[in-house]
Amino acid sequence: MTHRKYDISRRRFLSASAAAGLAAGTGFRATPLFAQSDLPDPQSVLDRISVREYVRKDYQDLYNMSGEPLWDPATDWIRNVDWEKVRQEQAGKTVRFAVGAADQESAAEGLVPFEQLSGIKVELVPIPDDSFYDKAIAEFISGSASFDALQFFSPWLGDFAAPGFLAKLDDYAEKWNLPLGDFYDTYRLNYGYFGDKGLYGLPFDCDIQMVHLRKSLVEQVTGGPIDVANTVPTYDELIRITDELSKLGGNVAPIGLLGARGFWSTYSWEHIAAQCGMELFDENFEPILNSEAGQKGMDILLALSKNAIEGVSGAGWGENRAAWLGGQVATNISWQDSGTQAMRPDQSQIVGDFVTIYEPRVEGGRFAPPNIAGSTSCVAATSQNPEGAFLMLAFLTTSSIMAMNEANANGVAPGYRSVLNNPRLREVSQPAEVWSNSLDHAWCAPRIPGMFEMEQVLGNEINKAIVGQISGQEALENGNAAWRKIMEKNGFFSNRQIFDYAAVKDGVYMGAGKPLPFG
Amino acid sequence: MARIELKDVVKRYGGFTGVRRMDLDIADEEFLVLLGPSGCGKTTTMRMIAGLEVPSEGEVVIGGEVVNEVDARDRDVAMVFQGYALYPNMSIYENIRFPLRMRGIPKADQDRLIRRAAEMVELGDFLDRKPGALSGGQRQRAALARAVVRQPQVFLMDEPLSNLDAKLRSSMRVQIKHLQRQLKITTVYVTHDQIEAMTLADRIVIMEKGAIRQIGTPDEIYSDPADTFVAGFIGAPPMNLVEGLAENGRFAAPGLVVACPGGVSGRVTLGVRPEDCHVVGEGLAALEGRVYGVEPTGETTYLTLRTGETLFEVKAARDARFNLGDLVRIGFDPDRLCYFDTETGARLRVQPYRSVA
Amino acid sequence: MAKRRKSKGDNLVLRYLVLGSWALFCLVPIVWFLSIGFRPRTEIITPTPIYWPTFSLDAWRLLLADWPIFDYLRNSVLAVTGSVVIDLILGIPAAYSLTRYEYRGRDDIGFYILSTRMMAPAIVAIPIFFLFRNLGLLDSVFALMLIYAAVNLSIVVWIIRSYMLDIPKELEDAARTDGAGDLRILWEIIIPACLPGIITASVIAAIFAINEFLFTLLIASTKNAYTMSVALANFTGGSDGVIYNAIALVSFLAFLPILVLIVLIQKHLSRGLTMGAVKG
Amino acid sequence: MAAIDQTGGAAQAAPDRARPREKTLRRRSPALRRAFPYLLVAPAVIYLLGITLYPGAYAVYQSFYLVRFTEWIPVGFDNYVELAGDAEFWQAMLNTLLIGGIALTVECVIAMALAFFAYRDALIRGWRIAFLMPMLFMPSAVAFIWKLAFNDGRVISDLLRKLGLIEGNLDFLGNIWLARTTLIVADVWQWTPFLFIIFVAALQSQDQEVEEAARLDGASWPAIFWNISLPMIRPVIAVAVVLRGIDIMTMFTNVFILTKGTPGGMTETISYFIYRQGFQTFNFGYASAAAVVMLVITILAAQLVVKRAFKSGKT
Repeated sequence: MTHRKYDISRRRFLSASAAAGLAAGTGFRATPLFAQSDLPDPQSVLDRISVREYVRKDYQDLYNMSGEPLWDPATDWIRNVDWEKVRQEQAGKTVRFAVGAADQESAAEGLVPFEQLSGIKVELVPIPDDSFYDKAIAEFISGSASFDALQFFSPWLGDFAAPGFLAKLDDYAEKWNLPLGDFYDTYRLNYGYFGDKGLYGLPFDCDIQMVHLRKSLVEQVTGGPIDVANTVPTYDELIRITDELSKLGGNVAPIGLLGARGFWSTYSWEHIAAQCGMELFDENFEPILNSEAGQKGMDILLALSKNAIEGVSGAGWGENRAAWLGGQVATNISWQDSGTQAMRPDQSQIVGDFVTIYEPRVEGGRFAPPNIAGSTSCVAATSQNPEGAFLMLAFLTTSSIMAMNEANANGVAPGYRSVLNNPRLREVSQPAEVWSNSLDHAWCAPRIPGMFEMEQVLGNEINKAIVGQISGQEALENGNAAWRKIMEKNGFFSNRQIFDYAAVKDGVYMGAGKPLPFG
Repeated sequence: MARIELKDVVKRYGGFTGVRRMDLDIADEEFLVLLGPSGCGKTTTMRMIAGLEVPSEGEVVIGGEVVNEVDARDRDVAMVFQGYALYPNMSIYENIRFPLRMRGIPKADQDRLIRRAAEMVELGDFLDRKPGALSGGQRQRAALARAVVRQPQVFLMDEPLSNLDAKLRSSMRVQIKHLQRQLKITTVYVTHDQIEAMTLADRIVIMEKGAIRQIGTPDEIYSDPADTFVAGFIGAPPMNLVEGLAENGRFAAPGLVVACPGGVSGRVTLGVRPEDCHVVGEGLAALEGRVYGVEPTGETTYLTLRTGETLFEVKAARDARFNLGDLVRIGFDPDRLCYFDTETGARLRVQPYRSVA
Repeated sequence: MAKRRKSKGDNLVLRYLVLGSWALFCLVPIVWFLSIGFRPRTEIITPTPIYWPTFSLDAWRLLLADWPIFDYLRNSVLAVTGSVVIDLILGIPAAYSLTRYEYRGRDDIGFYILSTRMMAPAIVAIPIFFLFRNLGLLDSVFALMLIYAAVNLSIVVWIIRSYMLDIPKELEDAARTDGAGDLRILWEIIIPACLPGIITASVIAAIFAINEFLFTLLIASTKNAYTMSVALANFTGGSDGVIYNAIALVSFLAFLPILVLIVLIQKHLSRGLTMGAVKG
Repeated sequence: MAAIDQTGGAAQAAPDRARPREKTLRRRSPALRRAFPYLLVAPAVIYLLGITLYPGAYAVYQSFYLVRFTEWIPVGFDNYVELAGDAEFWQAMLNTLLIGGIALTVECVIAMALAFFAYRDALIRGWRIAFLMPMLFMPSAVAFIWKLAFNDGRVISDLLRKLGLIEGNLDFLGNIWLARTTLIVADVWQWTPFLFIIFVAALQSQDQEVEEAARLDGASWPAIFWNISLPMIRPVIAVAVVLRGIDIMTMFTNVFILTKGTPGGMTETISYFIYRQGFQTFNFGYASAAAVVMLVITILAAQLVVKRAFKSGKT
């Protein structure tokens, strides 16, 4: 369905960890987990959560991985939490975890180490990926969700938190020393906190939108090796380069981007408009999509889409990914995993022939790389064991496991400073350095109730502009009107308004007043 | 084995009345034929006896019991259908066995009964075949065997021979009649073929438009028709019917004058069978007409005469030869003439009828 | 005269040109798609299409290693068979009632049954989901049976009805006078006599059930209930993108049994496809 | 008759008479007799009511609400009023009619032409199997075949380029009519055989003598086909077209996989519109209102067209 990327990324993560789970589970699985005395020594379990066990063998060979941690053990939650205390309080209890349909098995295996560490029994509640949102809603509405924990597309956070479907996690985070400070602020604030209402989610798949270039093709235009900061300093330059690329021939399109209806188009626009200094709302929460900066972003987007690959108006993440990895485009605007996954020889034709660069700037704008989507982990308000659910989610999002997801290039991205700054991880993930440096300046749309619907509606309008049915200005104006209506429906501008703009303002832009990460 | 009575039976389908107020008493072991043109209600009548239709009014009584609400399956009647209605998925053996099975005849007896029934209709060699592998006549006999095998109280046969060719039909007629006599089972037989009716029936019921026109032995029906419908329906060629006026012992129609009994007067229809007409010399003639058609059949010659606007059929000697347009004079057997009320069609019984028998 | 005999418009060259081109148009994409199932992923989406790819069993490996394909197969077989059985149990008596009895409202009932075929799945999907959820039947093969049976019941009733109409009424009357009751007539006479119709209806219903996608997606969530058609969805998104070679393989695995079934009922196909309205 | 004589007369037959165990005559009440056919059809009808009446009523009910998760705010006819003024809804209607109408017409013409050439051909069985193949694939798989061919894999563009018809690649999703064409081609490819098989069967089952008589009268095959064969199978054509029409007007899978309604909603069908409102923007009340409109259209179409087609198709 629409939020396709997020859904199955989770699956790949879980299947990736499956092998390790199996290894860790051998010898223990047969004995019941409930009696504390039967549980294995935590350290022996933790030792197995390692590069050697978790990262695909072929990647270990391909990138000469030493087996040393790709994370900082000092901030890796699972290695610092007091498992004995966890066991004292939780052993024998149960946590029900809503997972995407196809994942059930791999999830079960991936969670074996957690069961061994905590003594908590995890029951999986399968929900089909393709109707995850609806089924989750249906469960919430029923008043007693059949699960304690779930992971979902981060723009839904507002929709789920506002009606009171989610449990507040601040107390647990404090009690169990969750290293919240290790998260980049943008993820902590946008995937974790619901305005000023408290912590509701643990960031899981931490995506960011970036610009990727094919070395061999772009260098033909620029005439020299690519510098991640200076080769494409501005979007004007990117437009010029795509114009040049269009003359190269060879059946490679100058640029790929997300132009499909729905939120895809919205994300592409937000990506560029954020550089122009665009804000979605004014201080009174009035949508101001058609501001000057918004318009400028739209102009750039439309100029780029002129050189975009055919089919761009139908390109969601999947189509864009296929074209990029298949070598059909010379440059690409998409998530960071376009970079990570391009390193997978089994799927990518451009291994070694691409580079992920710093966000091009816009004159009069700012450096504001957008992180648009990704997923977060939450506990249901009706949970019988919210603390156990929290612990399980903390295990799943711990930095060591997230780091190895990235090493496996399975598309689930870590949001920890300690991981993205790890030199060993940067060796196996080309985008990591630029990515981590960019995150301190990140821009993000606030996760308010209705945001997903708003992004869908706006995207339909932008899609019309991309195919030339309406002007960019009309698209933004239509979108603005629709946004206001949806916000009203969700209680904004009335006494039902859940919080003021000030409550989310801090999460929108991280880069104010900070020096640029490059020279 | 059973007497069948229909008492004031009516069958309506929505606004259409299929059978009007019918009273019929069929004696035990009788062979009764329901005869009439298609749509006359004869099949409906039979189906009510079978229990396949429920009368709208009146009672159906079999063997002294009112059976209106008794299902066909429980009436102990056997029916033979025009299309044979053999179960296509079963062998002939299974077909014949079916009614036995349905009625819980002990397995031990079944085989013997089946083989005996098959022998009766000379199908012993075909028991393993499926109906599809049999000829029309064989299928017909299989259907008969299926009906006889359990020796029901009543046989019902719905135009069982109409799908056979003429030659086969006549041999099957004999076979059916023989079987019925042999088994002494009350039989109701529906047909539109008068030869079948005449040859098979103990009594014939002539029906038209849902009502009985006449009940009688074949002789009575043939020689002594109750009305113009029966007169015109029975006989091949049928009775000549001529409308005219009777006055003072004389019946007159265009081209025809004949003496009639004194009781007959007014607008009357004269009926005379072709075989009761004779070619005669001048002066003796009741009728003069020109030859319109000549049909030698070998055993006899049929003449069609035209007098005025009417065509008149005459059975002449087998060697009689005429040319078209020849003038022919015809005389009648005076005591073989029938008179009918033109208005109602009803027979005017003014003189004793000299029966053939 | 010689000219006249070669009738105008009956040009053999033209005939085979037209039929042959359409056959090519039908078959070439299929063969090409089959070839996709035996390519490495990197040779499917490329700047210029590759027509003579490297032979690869990657998709097979993915299918066999990562997916419980035999569970899906089992679920498909169980759900489809079960639904056809339900359809026959409900549909045969209904068709019998609609053909062999006269009663008030009969034609309306028959048409109502037919008209359920026209219901767009989009209209009923959401309520159906809640219905099954409340019944506690989500993610079970049994739920799939029920929904497939419902989707196909109208087809089954109408096809069988058309075949029953062909059975002479006499056959039934004969059985009745022979002493059989209504249900026995149905069982021993009518059902054997319209067996081709029942088989046709079953095959058509089975094919639709095998291909059913939307409801299966809503109901199935694990290998407890995943079927071949939804297995396809496993390869249509996610961080691995659209895995075309696996899709090609799965679709061929589902295609083969359907092909066999169709060849079995070739003679009755047009009648089945038109829900019995066309006798061919 | 010899056999009968051998078995002898009635005297011998009588003792053999097969009598059932004596029992009083069973009587069935007229009420039960009348109820019986209803009892036979009832399970099927109840079952179907479960999947039509219940969801239908649910959709009608929901269409009068603004659904915000747990909150159902009654809004009267607002959803319908909004729908009436929703340009995207009307565009979806128009798209459905345009795409469906063209696809249906093309399928009919092609199927008829193929049937004309094939139905007297000796190789008819072969043609039938070959033409049938596309129909036997899962519709979603077929959509992926064409997605790969038209867009992702650039195959169609490449072939057209090899033929010298175009340079570069065609943007099959960016141009309104090219995008609609992809949907039409995908539908035509998969479903023309449906009509073909029915037409051929109808043509073959008609009375050959009429055609032969016409041929003796000197008519050419096309003339015979047009003037005699076609009119004779008109009821069959009606049924086939109506059935195909129903499916084509609820087209969803191909839109979902191939175009998602792009460019700018010009290939969005009604089914996809409902899906998008319900499952992408979570306006369940609004989606239900659209579903109810579609339901009403369905019922009208069923009464006006389908009923008649099936009446006349009953041979």
